[in-house]
Amino acid sequence: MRLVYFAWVRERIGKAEEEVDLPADIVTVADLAGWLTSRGEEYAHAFENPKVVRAALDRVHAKPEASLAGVREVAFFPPMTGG
Amino acid sequence: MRLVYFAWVRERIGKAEEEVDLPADIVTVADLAGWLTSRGEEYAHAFENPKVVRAALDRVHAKPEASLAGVREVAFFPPMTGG
Amino acid sequence: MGFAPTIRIQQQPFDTAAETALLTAGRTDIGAVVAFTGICRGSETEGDISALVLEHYPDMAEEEIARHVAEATERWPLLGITVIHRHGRILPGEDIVLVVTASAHRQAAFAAAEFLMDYLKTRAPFWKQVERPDGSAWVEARADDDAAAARWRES
Amino acid sequence: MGFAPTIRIQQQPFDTAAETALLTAGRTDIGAVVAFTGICRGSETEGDISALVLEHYPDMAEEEIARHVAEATERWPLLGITVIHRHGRILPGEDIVLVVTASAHRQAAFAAAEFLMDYLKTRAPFWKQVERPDGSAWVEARADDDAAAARWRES
Repeated sequence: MRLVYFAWVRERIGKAEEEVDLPADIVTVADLAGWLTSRGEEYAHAFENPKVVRAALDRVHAKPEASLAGVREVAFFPPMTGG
Repeated sequence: MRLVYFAWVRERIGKAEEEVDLPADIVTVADLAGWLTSRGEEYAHAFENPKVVRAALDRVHAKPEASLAGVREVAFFPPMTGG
Repeated sequence: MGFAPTIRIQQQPFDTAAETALLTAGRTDIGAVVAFTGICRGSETEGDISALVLEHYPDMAEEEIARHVAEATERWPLLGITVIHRHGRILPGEDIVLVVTASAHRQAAFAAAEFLMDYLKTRAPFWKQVERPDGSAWVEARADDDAAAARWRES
Repeated sequence: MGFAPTIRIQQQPFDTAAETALLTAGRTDIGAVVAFTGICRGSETEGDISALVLEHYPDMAEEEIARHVAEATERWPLLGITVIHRHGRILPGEDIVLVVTASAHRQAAFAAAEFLMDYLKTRAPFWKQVERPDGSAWVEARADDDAAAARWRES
């Protein structure tokens, strides 16, 4: 699965994207965020307030409880500030 | 007092403006509209539905009960359709 | 208000882009500009339109627009306003009216532009006559325009 | 929808006048055009701004804007939409975003332009970093932008 990060989520993690193989028990967006948090302090820093980190599945906004089944690209990013 | 007319009020009355000397008992905009109505069928036609004819006193929108005291120019016209 | 609004009533066409550029040129305090252009359409539900002919009450039109521009600047933190209204004969596809509002944020710019348009429709002394292939007629005021103007009195 | 909307995400500046002209050229069914331009300001309450740097999620940005454009055309009787959003480094006084909506009547054009801006602010995957003389910081999302976007869900 491809993970992409933007804005301060990208800065804290220290990379813009990566490929990961997920354990079988990682089913939802929230599961994935929790699993990433356990991978190191840069991830823990990015997800220290998990409620503010947003996600998109294959380029569509998704909630924490959304299923990762069949998803190829997950994006994590802060609340958007465009316009 | 100067009277000015616009749009179909002007067309029905057949003139764009005129000077009039008002009887002393003509005190309000409604009085004036009623007095004009009595001056001929072109006026009666213009004011046949007095509620739809609007007025302005010295270039400020005015209600039927507004006083004519001190006013130099009274305008009568249909509901506005600018913009 | 801390700026001089532009209010013009004219027969000749106007240049929306040039008017908007004038409003923002050399400034870095403006974050949002809303430009509304009203255009003469070539047909309505009643049929084809050959032209619109706009009659107006010259002195009052300018004063009445100025009153509403002043009210808009009291209600919203605006940084610039331009209102241009044409009169005379206007062909389908030609511009009739321009309202440009500038502010630090978009909400004020949008609200002020809508407010000004609602008032131009119902309070500015202009009257449209529509020329059709089979004759001409005065445009009737629309009840929904009155309702649109009335909502600004409720808030 | 009966027209092809224009949606572009680009680094280079855009020309509001040319984009608006493209939307209306040769047409006589459009009676109202609303053009919203968002501009980089030179200062905020927090102090002076040297530049804004806009990061975005390229593929998603275009798709997400297209989804909201499609929703706007379902909600209002529109005759044209243009949305252009810049990314990269933008200096004070430069344009950031353009939304142009065209319709037969003004209410639809105003409502759709506001709807699209509210959604661009809160749902389009762009993130602003502000460069100040003393360093740079990510812009925080505004609660009133979320509230502005939420109101479209209530009606």
